[in-house]
Amino acid sequence: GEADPKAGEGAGEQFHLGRVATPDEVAAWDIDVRPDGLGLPEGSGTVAQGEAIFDENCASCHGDFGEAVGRWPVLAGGQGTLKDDRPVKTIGSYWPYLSTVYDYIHRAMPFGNARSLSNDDVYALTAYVLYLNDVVTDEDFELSKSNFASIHMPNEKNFIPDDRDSEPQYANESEPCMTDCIPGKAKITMHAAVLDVTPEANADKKDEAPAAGIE
Amino acid sequence: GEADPKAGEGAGEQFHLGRVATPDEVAAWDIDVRPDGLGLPEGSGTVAQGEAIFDENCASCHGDFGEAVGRWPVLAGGQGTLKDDRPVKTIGSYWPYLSTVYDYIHRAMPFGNARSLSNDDVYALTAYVLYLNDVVTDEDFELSKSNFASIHMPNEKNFIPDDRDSEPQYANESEPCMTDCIPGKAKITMHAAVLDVTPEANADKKDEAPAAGIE
Amino acid sequence: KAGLAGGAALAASKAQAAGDPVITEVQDWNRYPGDGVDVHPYGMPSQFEADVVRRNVAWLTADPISSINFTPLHSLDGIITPNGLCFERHHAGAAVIDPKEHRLMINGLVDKPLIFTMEDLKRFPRYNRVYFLECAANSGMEWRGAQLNGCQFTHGMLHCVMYTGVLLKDILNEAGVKTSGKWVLAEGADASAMTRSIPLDKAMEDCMVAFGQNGEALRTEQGYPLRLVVPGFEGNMWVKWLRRLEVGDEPWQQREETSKYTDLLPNGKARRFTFAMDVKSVITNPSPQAPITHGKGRTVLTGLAWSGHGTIKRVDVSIDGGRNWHTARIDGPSLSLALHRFYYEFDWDGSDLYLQSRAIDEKGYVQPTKNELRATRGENSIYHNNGIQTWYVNKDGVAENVEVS
Amino acid sequence: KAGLAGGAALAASKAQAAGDPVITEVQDWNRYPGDGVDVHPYGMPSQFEADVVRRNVAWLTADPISSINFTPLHSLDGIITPNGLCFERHHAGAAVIDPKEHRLMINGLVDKPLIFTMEDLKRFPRYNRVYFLECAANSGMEWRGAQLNGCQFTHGMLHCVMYTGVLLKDILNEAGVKTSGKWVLAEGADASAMTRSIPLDKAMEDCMVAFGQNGEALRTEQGYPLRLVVPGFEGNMWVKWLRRLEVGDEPWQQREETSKYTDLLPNGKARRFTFAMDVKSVITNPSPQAPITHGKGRTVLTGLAWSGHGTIKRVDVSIDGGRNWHTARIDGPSLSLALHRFYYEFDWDGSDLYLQSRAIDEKGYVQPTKNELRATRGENSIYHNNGIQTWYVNKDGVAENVEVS
Ligand code: HEC
Ligand code: HEC
Ligand SMILES: [Ca+2]
Ligand SMILES: [Ca+2]
Ligand SMILES: [Ca+2]
Ligand SMILES: [Ca+2]
Ligand SMILES: [Ca+2]
Ligand SMILES: [Ca+2]
Ligand SMILES: [Co+2]
Ligand SMILES: [Co+2]
Repeated sequence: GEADPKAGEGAGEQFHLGRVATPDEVAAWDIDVRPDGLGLPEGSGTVAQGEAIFDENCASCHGDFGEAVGRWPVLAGGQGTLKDDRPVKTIGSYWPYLSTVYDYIHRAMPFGNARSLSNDDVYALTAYVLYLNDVVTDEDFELSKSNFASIHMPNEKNFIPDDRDSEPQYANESEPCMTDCIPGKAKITMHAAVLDVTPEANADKKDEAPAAGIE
Repeated sequence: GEADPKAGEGAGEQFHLGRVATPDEVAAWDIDVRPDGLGLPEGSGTVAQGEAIFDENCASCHGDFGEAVGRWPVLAGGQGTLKDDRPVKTIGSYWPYLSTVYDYIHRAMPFGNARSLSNDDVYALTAYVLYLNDVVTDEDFELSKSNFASIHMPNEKNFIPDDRDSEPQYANESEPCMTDCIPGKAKITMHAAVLDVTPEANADKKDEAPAAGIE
Repeated sequence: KAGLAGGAALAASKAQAAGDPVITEVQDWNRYPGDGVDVHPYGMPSQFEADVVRRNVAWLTADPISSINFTPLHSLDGIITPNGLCFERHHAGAAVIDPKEHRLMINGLVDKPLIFTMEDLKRFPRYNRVYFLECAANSGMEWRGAQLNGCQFTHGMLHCVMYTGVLLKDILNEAGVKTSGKWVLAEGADASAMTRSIPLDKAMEDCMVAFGQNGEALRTEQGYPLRLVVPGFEGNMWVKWLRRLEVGDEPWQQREETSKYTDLLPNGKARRFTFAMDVKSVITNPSPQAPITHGKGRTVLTGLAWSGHGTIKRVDVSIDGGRNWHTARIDGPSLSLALHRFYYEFDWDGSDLYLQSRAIDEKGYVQPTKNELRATRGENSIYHNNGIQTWYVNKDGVAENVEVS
Repeated sequence: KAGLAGGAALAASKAQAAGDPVITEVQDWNRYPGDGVDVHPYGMPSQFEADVVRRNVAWLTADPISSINFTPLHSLDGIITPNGLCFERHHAGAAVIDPKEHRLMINGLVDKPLIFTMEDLKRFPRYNRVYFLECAANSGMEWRGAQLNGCQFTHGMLHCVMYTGVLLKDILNEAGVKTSGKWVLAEGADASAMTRSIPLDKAMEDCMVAFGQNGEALRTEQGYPLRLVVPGFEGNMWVKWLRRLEVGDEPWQQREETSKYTDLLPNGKARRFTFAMDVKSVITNPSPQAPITHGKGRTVLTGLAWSGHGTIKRVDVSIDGGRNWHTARIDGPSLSLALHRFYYEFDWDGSDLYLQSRAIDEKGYVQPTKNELRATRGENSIYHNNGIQTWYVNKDGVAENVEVS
C-alpha cells in the first residue's frame, strides 16, 4: 500500500490548475536580491542618509554604532574574532555578500514594521551598515544599483562547501565498539548543574548569561 | 525496525511488578455476576419491595411500568416483536440471562447515582423487573441467591454464534466485477434529504423522530 | 520619518498594480509580528478551522452523558485522527480520574490477584501501534436506508491513533493465567462501570493496555489514564478508564454483550460475540458536508478504508453508482488494523456523479452492498453495517446521501 | 429511601475494609457521571497533564516573537508529536493568515509564472508522509559542554508528524521548470518573509507543500495554511506560511544561509549549505525532567533516534558511560526520515548510571561523541550538534546533564 511519491499517479503530468501571475503580482513579491545583483531595484542612498534613517528606525535595538542594545543583534565589529573562543559574527566580520544585507533589511526590518522602507531607504541603510563596519569609510559614499556588485565583503572567501562526510567520525567507517570500549569507570567532567542555566517553571532568568547562544 | 508485539523482549517473562491484591480489595471491585450464578452475593428481595424502590429511584426515567419516559430506555414489554419492522427489545423480550439484570443494575443504576444500591435492593429490583415483564406474576415472589439460577429468560434460546462468514457476500468468494456491472444508468431510490434527520449546526431537533435509533 | 514615508509611497504604487490585491498590497501579517513562543504552551487549531469539530445528534439519545459524538471525517486527511477530534461514546459521561488514584486489578483464574499503579504499568515493555477503532453501531442509522446527510454522521464513529501501552499478555502473565482461563472480563472505573468479555486468545494475541495516544497521554474522553486496545474488534470492547481484568472460564454475558452489541436477524435470532469489524470504506470527499466547490476539471476524491481482518489490499471507486469501478491509489503507511487513505483523481465533466467505494482486505473479504447485507440480515441488526455508501453529486457539486438501484 | 440507605451502609462497611481506600471505597467517578458528548467539540488534554507543555527559555533571545520553544520530549512516547506540542521557531511571531487570502506564487526560470489558491493546491494529488523536523540549532547550546538540564531543552527543537500535502515536483512541473533551473527559493508570508534556497534536485525528489499535519489542518505555529516540507533537511528550510517559490540558476545566499545556518570551524572557515541532519539519538527517560521515581528493579529506558539519511538501523544504549553497549529494541513503524522510538529494559541495581545512546542509520553513519565532533569542528559551530548525550542518574534516581571521560 505504500505509494512512492516519486512514482505517484500523474508524475510529470500537467493538471491545469492555478492561473498565470501578472507582472505586477510577480513584482510585488519578487523582491529577493542575489550576490550577482539579480533582483536589485533602481535606486541609491548615501552613508549620511542611511545614518539618519538608522538613528530613527534601527538604533533603538541595534545601537547607534550597530553595537546592539541588550540582546538584540550586533550589526558591526568583530573583525578578526572568528577563530576566538567567543567569535563575534557580524555583517563586517562574517557575512560573505552585501546582497544579503539589502535583501534582509528590505524584507524584514525594521523589526515590527517590515516592508515599510523604500528602495532608496534600503540603499542608504546598506551603505551606512557598510560604513559602521569600515567596509566603506567615506560618509558621502553613495550605494546604488550600478556600483553594488563592485563591493566585496571581507569574509567572502572563508565559506566552504559541506564536507562533513570527510570528517574522521564519518569517513573511517568501522563497526562501533560494544564491550570494554573505555578503560575504568566513567568520571564526570562537567555538570549542567554547575552552570544551571536551565529555565525553571515560572522563573524569568533573563539575567543569567548563557555560555553559548542560539542565533 | 518493526518489532512484533508477540515476540517482544521479555515475552512470557515475569517482571515482578505490582503487588498482591487483598481479599477486601478484590471483593470491593469483583461485583460481576454470571449466568451460572458466579458472583451473586448473599441477599434477597421481593417484587413488592422492588416496586417501592423502583417507584422512588427508577420510574422517573423508566416509567411506572418500565414503559420509559421520553427517550429513556424501555425495561418491559415487546414480547413477540423481534421479527417486526420495529422490534421492541427489552429485558422480557430480548435479554437471554437474568444475571445481566442484576449485574447491570448493581454496577450502573440508578443513572446518576451508581453503586448506591445494597445487594438486597438489587435482588428486589431484579424481581420487580421480572414481574413487569410477566416472567414472575406473584407480587410476593422473593428472588435470592438460592433461587436465582432457576429463573430462565424467554429469549435465551434465540442467541447464535457469529456466522457472518457463511453469508453469501463473504462465502461466495469471487473477483468483484469492474466493468458494466449493472445495466442502465444509476437511479436514486432514496434520498437522505427527504427524511433530513441530519443535525444542523446549533439546531436542537430532539423532536424529529429518527427511522432507527442507536442503542 | 524617511523610512515610513518610503513605505507609504510603496503602498500607494502597489494599490494601482494589476492583480489580486492580497498579492499586490502588503498585508498585515507580512508587516506586523504575530504571537511569540510564550503565548501558546499547548497549541490549538487556527481560528479559521472552527468548523472542524466533533458533533453530536441531540435526538439520538435521552441525554448527552450517555451518547455519541462523531469525528469530522470530511475535514481530515491521512490516516491519523487528531486526539481532540476522536469521536466520543460514553455511558455516564467522561470520567475524570487522577492517575495517582487509578489502579488496575487482575483477579479470577490467576495464580495471584494483582494491583498495579500507573507507575507500575509503565515499567512493563512498551509498544506503539496504530489501530482504527470503530463503534459497532457506526452506520447503524443507515440499515433502513439513507438517513443522515454527511459522512461525519454516517461513518464518524471511527478514529485511528497511535497507541502507546503494554501488552495485555505481559500483565496477565505477571498474574499467571490458570489453564482453565478462557475469557477475560474488562471493567471500567467510570459511573457506567462498563464491562465486556474478551476471548483469552485475543487477549494474548495483540491486545494492549494503553496509556498514550498519538504521542501524549490518553485523552479523558478516551479513558484517561488507561484503556484497553482490542485491535480490529468493535469499539465497545476497548474498555475505557480500565480498572479491572478478571480471568474466567466462560463469558459473562454482560449488558453490552446481550442487550446491546448483539445483531438481531429477520428470523428473530440474534448473533452474539460478533467481535471483528468487517471490511469497510467510505468516500470522505466529496460528501454532503464537503461539496465540490471548484466546478468542472481536476477533482480529488478521497476516503478511508479499514478492516478488522488486517490490511486493506485494494479500494475500488465508482462514479456511476457501481456500473464501473476504478482502482484507487492507497497512500501512506499501510498498517494492519489501521485506517487506510485512498485517492481517486479524475477530471469531472460536470455531470451527475453517483460515488461509491468498495474495499478489499488482505483476507480477500470484499465490502458488500447495503442490499446484500439486508438480504441476509434484514434491517434490525443495528450493528456491523459495512455496506457500500453512495453519495449523489449534482451539477452544482452539492452532495447528498442516497441509495441507488 | 431504601436505595440510598443501602448505599450508605455499603460505604460504611467498605471504609473498614483492608486495602487501598481508592479501591475499597466507591469513588466519585465510579458513581457520578462526567461531561457529556456536547461539552468538548474539540478536546484538550486532561487537567492532570498540565505540565506537558512547550517551554521557552527567556534569556535565549531578545524577544519571544523571534524565539524558540521546545517540545517536551520527556513527556511523550511513540514517534508522533501531538500538534499542540510541536516546538515553535519563528522570526516575527506566528502569522495568522486567512486561507482564503493566501496565495502561492511560482516565478523565475519557469515557462509561465503561476498563482495558486489553497483550493487549487488541494486539487493536486495528495500524499501523507511522516517526517521528523529538527532545527539545525538543536543541541546548539551544548557545544561548549553540558548546559541545559533536560532533554526538552537540549533536544526539544524536534518534532515528527504525518504531513498531508502535494508534491513540490508536481506544482513546479505545472509551471514548467526551465533547464537552466538549479535552485528554488522558498519564501514565507510572515513579517520575517523567511527565505531559503533549496537545491532543485531535492525539490524534485521528495519535498512536499503541506497543508495538513496529523490528519487536521496545519497549525498556525507550523505555518498555517501552507508550509514547505524538506525531508531530512534542517528545519529552517521548511519555510512556513509559504507564499512563493522562485526557480533560479544559483543559490540566493539569503540571511538564513549566510549569517545563520553556516557552521564556523576552528580555522575561521565556515561550512555552508549543510542541509542534511546527521544521525542522532537521545534518551528521553530517564532524563533530568523525568527522574527514576520507583527505586531499584525493572526500569524502562526509552528514547528517540533519527537521521536525515533515511531509517535508523540500530540504536545502542550504555548505562556505564560508553564502556559497554546493549542493542536497544526499536519499536513501532520504522519510516524513512521519521523519528524512531527505542526501548532498553533492564533491572536497575540502584547504583550510579551514566546513560548514553548511539544511533546507526541505514547508510551506516554512526552517531559520534561530542568530543569527536569538537576535535574537528571546535565549539563555535552552533548548528548540527549530533553528539552522544550523557545523563547521570544518582542513587535516588535524580538525573543530570553531564559530560564524562
Ligand atoms: C525592535 C527591534 C529592532 C529594530 C527597531 C530593528 N531591528 Fe534589525 N533586528 C532585530 C532582530 C530581533 C533581528 C533578528 C531577527 C531574527 O533573527 O529573527 C534583527 C536583525 C537585523 C539584521 C541581521 C543581523 C544578523 O546578524 O543576522 C540586520 C542587518 C538588521 N536587523 C538591520 C536593521 C535595520 C537596518 C533596522 C532599521 C531599519 C533595524 N534592523 C531595526 C531587531 C530590530
Ligand atoms: C436519570 C435516568 C435514570 C434513572 C433514574 C434510572 N435509569 Fe436505568 N437507565 C437509564 C439510562 C440512560 C440507561 C442506558 C444507559 C446507557 O446505555 O448508557 C438505563 C439503562 C437501564 C437498564 C438497561 C436497559 C437496557 O435495555 O439495556 C436497566 C435494567 C435499568 N436502567 C434499570 C434501572 C433501575 C432498576 C433504576 C433504579 C434503581 C434505574 N434504571 C434508574 C436512565 C435511568
Ligand atoms: Ca527574484
Ligand atoms: Ca549616529
Ligand atoms: Ca467475578
Ligand atoms: Ca407502582
Ligand atoms: Ca516569556
Ligand atoms: Ca446538546
Ligand atoms: Co458485534
Ligand atoms: Co546546516
